[in-house]
Amino acid sequence: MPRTGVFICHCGTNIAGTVDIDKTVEASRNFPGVVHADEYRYLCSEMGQDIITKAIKENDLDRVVVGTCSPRMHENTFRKAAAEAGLNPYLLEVANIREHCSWVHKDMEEATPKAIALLRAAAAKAALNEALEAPRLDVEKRALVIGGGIAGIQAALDIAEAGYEVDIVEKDPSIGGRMAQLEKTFPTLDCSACILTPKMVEAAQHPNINLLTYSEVDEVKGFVGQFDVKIRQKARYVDPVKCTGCGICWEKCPSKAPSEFEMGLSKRKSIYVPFAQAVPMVPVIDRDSCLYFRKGRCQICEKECPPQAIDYEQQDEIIERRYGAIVVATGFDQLDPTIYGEYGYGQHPDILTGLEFERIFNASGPTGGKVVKLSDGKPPKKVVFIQCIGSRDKARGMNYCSKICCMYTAKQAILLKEKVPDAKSYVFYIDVRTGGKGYEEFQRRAAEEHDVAYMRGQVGKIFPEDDHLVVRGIDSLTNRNIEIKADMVVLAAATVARGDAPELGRLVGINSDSYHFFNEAHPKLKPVETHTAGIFIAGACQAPKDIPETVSQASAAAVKAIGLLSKEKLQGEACTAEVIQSDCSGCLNCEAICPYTAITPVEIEERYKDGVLKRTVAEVNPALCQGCGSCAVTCRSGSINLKGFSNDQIMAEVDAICLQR
Amino acid sequence: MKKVIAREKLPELWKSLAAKGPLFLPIQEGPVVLFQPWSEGAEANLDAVNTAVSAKDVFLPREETYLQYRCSGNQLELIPVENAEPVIAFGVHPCDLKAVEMLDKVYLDQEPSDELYRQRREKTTVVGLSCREPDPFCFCNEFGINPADAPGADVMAHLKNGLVLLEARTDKGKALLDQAGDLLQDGSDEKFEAAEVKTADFGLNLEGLPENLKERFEDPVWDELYKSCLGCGVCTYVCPTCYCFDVEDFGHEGEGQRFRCWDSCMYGHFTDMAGGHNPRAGRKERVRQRFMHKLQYYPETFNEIACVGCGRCLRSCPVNLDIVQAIKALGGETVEQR
Amino acid sequence: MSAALNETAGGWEPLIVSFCCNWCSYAGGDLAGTSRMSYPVNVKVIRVPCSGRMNPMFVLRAFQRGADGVLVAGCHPGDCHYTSGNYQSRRRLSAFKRLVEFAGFEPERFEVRWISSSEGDKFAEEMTSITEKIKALGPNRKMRDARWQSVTSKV
Amino acid sequence: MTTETGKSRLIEDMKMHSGQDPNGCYQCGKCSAACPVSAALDLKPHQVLRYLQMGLENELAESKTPWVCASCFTCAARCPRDIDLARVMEGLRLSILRNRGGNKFGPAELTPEQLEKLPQQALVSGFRKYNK
Amino acid sequence: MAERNVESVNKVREAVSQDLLGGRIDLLLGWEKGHYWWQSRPLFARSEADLEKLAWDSFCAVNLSRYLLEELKDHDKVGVLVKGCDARAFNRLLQDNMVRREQVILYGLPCPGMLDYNRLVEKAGGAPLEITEENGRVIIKVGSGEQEAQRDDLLLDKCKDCRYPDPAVYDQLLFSPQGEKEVTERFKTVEELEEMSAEERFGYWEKELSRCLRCYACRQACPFCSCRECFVEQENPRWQGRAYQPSENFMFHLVRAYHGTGRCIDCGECERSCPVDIPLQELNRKLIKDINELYGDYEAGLDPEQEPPLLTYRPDDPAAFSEK
Repeated sequence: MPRTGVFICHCGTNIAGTVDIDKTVEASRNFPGVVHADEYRYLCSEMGQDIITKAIKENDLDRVVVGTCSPRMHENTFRKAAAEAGLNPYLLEVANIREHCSWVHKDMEEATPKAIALLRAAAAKAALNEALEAPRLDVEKRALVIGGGIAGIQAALDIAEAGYEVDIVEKDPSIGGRMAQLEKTFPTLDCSACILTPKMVEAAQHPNINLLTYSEVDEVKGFVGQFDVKIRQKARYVDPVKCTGCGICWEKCPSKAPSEFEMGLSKRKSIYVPFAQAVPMVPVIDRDSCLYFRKGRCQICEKECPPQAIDYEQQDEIIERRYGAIVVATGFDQLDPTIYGEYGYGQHPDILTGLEFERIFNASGPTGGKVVKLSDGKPPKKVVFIQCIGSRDKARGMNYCSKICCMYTAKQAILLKEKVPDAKSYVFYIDVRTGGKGYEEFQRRAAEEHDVAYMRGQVGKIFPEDDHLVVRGIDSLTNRNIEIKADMVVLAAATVARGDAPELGRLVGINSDSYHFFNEAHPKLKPVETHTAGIFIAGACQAPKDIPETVSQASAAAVKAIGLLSKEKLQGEACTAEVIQSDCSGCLNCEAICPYTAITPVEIEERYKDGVLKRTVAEVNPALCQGCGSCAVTCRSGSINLKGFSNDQIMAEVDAICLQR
Repeated sequence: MKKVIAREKLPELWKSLAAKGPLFLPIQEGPVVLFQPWSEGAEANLDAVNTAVSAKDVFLPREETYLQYRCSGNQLELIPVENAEPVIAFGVHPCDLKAVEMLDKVYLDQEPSDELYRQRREKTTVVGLSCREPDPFCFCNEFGINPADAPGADVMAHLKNGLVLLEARTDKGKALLDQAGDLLQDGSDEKFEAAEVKTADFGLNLEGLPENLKERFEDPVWDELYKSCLGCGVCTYVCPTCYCFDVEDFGHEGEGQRFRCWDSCMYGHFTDMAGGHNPRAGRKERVRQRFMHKLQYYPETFNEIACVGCGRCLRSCPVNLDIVQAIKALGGETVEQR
Repeated sequence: MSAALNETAGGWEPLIVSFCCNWCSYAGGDLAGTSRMSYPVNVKVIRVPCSGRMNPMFVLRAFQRGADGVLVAGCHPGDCHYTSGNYQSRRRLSAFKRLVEFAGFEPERFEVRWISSSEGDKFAEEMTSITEKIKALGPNRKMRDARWQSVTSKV
Repeated sequence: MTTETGKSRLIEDMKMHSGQDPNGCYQCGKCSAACPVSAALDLKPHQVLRYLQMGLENELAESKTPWVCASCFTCAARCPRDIDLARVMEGLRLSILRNRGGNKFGPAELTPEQLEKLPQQALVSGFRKYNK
Repeated sequence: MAERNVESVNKVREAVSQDLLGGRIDLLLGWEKGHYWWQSRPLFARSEADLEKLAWDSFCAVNLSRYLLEELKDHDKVGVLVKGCDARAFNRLLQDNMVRREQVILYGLPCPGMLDYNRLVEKAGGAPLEITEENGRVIIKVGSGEQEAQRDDLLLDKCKDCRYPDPAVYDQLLFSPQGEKEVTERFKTVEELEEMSAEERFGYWEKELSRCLRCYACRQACPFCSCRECFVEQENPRWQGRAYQPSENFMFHLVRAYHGTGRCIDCGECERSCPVDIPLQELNRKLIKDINELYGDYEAGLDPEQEPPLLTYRPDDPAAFSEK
């Protein structure tokens, strides 16, 4: 039999005004196991807490029930008080007789029996409470950043500056990401490379940052504070230590392939760095196009390389490391607009996407920075921009707004006017969205000062005729059909999640929305956390966003990671699930429904007849378990139970609440 | 005393008898016939050869509260339970009644006897009912039981054409027939000649079987016999000679009751011990226990095999693992049959 | 026998047991209190971490022990503190609700609602509404174990 | 111009016939941009949807658009909001006819000869379509 | 019975004896005859002599897959004869990690449905002496002559609305498949019960469940009841009391059925095993019907790769309660 003490709070008149405290105390004395009952005006005050600690010591109490406000309010206060008296804090139960009783009922005759029922339930539960310990977990003082775009770079720099080691895993040969592909940034028209390159170099040179380019994450195991990650460093076929980045190899290389960095608008060599400011400035050999790998002869790069850094025998290398925190910053892709036949994308060289047009402006881009048509090399005089290609498209299951297109279209229209002064732009839009500092002003400048005609409407068909493209649209403000003979069409193709996002999400253990953008833990209050403790998200992998937002989110994620890494030990959840392995039949339904991958199969040995039988049962990792208890419900045999909210505790509460006295 | 009543008048008889206390009858309950208390509107079925569950429910109910308690402060109040009101069990076939005699040996003939059982047994008037046609599972002949007569009955009943013939054999029986009063007519002239009923011949030879089994606890036959057993409790619950029970409390802080209810040696928890040990942890041990109990332990104490050939386990076992199979496997089969 | 049906001197009053998830519905209940809303005293809340913790057996137990109605409340779909607990309970409890109705319970006896931590008003409304519906239905006798309220008065 | 706030019978009928909800439209105009007979329409398809949203049933009833529409389904194929405009137009036509009041023609107006010669199916669908 | 039967038994025997005697399997789970020709019991064959007893006829109702739970503890490789329902049971056990596929060889037996002795008696108006089957008809011989009946009218209840008579999984299919059957009455009783008022339904179940002996044959025969420790026997908490109270009857049967949500393969062994004929399958089928209606068609045991409906979800799932 437990020795339970019941303490009832008046909360001034908040409780005492509606609940008859004396009656409640008297009734509590008759609950099974109750050896002491008392009341006080403000139990949460220091005096009130003293009453509890004293009573625990004097009456040798091993369970405490407090009838007070909501446990969401003061459970911790009272648990601490109990702990002070040497009692395990989890042996205390709260009966919520304020928010759930005195404040919602007016009649003392009614509220008092209800308060007693709630207390009886709390006492019945407390009798079954067990002493619990929250696990204390080690923290590996190192962070992993997945993705080396501006979000990843920023997060890594912030974490590194706080004094922690960071590894950046980037799947491309260079860090830089999407931002490296941009010509200028809105609304200031800064040169993108000019502001990004110093950050890239800083990251590369930072003593706390370790760049793992041309690498991918293969496996993530473990949990907050102790993620065990396998990283595959793909073979570059170039020894990064010997390579000086002199460029002779890619100059001499005879074979070519479409450049990913240039969106396929131009070619690069088979041994290449993706762009001129690449970090690290170490080329990779693309096996698919390399003559040596395809046909077994050539080897020109090997012959020409002054420091003899070419190594055709190089193999993928698996790096296994432990990290305390992970920041996922894998960025976005651009929708391939060929799914819209009416826009003719892919069928004419002068129909481009926004990102492709971005490369046309760039001095190191496919046209050397000259804004010309890819079809005939002449500057375009009439350019039609079409918005919302694949965004806000319910019919194709992409309901969301890509957020950046309105602004970059305005930017591109301005840049166009600067490069081709006699050019005229037309923008077909549904709505212009310019939330952001200086954004509206910027867009208005485009419309008012740069000869950009904004047409509220959409385009129904584009087709080539003679040497131009006929664009048929509507202006819904005048309700006139519009036909424009354009030289070039730029499609603001939707910002979409990376194609491999679902796979990466599974690998890392975070979930996504229906568009495969990673989910934050709370849309308002936990914007960079995920549901998996210790894993944070930043940048466009979470949702479309522009550079300043991405950078702020990256810094926010970094701060969260730093906060985590700065802890000596982590306090885990005490109310975790627990498997009774002798009863567990090993069906592992619990594993299937656990949102935290906290349950894994484990093989145990059992005596059977004269020998030993091996069988599989479930095991809970208390460090990963967050205590939702869904496993305890999916387990038909009750072989997995939730500490603190166990089957017998809840049943005891039901029994007690239903007992009408 | 011999009486007679037309079958169509029986509902009136039931009504009259049930007025004084519970009247148990073979009652058609949906697709099955069960030995149950009669109530207005219930459909008695005297033609059923065997009820799905035996008549032992009357004497050893599946659930029986025998103690109640109430607590206040440090006081514990025990409240005795009056369980036995006069009961009539009407239509008990000879095999079932023979089985009750076997229960008597367990519960009454040993010291201390079982009070609850005694009370019920004494207050129960048994109306035996002769069998007319066996079903394929009946094999009571093997145990020397005459399906036409139940020697232990207070009243023996026979169905004959449209009549039920009733012969009181004990004082209790006479009292019962008296109780029915005018509903019954004199039957002194009726002839009670039940047809000879021949039950299934499975070719059993029970001679010396119990003695023979004494040394066969570790016999390899058990390694095979148990295999098909699913571990359910059908055989024990339909069996008229199984008599094990469990005790459980129901209650809360203030008050509660203690009751006993049927238990089955086929259940894994049957022999769970407080320390966690279970001497009959596997199905093999449990199957062996049941058959050894019927064929060796009971006979060793009471000089007869604890089976009456009612055939219920043959009919109800979902996988057809029954006592006849066990007897045969253990060598209780006539040689010619092999 | 009267005690067994929750009858008091003032006549029969239903007993409603409500299981609320800690993060949304229980907090919604707190908000109802903080906002001094009112709902019938018949409702008594048991706190569970998540609606995914709701074992249907708890519901049956409540009916056995004398509850006239049971209401499970959890976070709205998509808002689960544990990401998927309410998605899981939606399937489990939907199947279970249909099953208990099939067993002969009136649909109103067992309900599930999504109540967020900001919906104090909805909390109070739902609690009021289920109480009124159960009052209209009358006491629940189905599955009630008469032995619970008064074990010894049975004989 | 006034905005009708009450429920319009014509529009409710249209919704019933077409199963389409005009409120999903955000007026991007892609339907009108793609419509091959756009030039011949007094109300462009996106305007029709806007008028439906605004409840302007008289204007719709008088518009030529539903009758010029060729049901080519280009609008439906282009619509990013998954609204089947061709159905909307058909729904409008049906609703307008039925709301006009009076039967266009009935069996009594047909000669016995016509009744005999016309296929049964054509008669039934004709009555169904053109009768109130 | 006669030749066709002998022929098919021989075919089965031939197929399995190669594997058993050749050491490919250590044990064969099959059927042998019981005391009567219309009874069968499980056969645990390890030798040629054992195989002599092998039976495959219209009375092999017992689902053998469940025996794997025990037999795989003692044997490395076990062969099992599987009808449609037995194969689904196997998949069910596979999904619950109760068996390992590589430890079992399944001999598939497309199943024409098993016959019910009581129906034979009913149809023949007396104890049948033997039967002959021909083209979907059964000739029942009784003392007084012969009776002919449609085979479909003589099926066990559990076989009447069997949709998948062919094994969904096997290593070797011993006869040509029957094909998926169209069933129209599978949910008929469920629907009839749904039509009733709550009060009537409760009355129906109270009466039906009142017969329950708590023998747990339904559980023990069931391929989804594979727990080592059933909730019924647990002490902490005591979910299920032993008393024969209506409330305890409901507790057991509702929870038993609920535990089969999305897991019940509809083999009907529960109902067949029940000594007091409680219509247990209707509870199971109610859940099958609802799950299919709410969360899409799912037939447990057909495809072990398909996620059982209670182990997954979609964010836009419907609910059986108001989600406002």
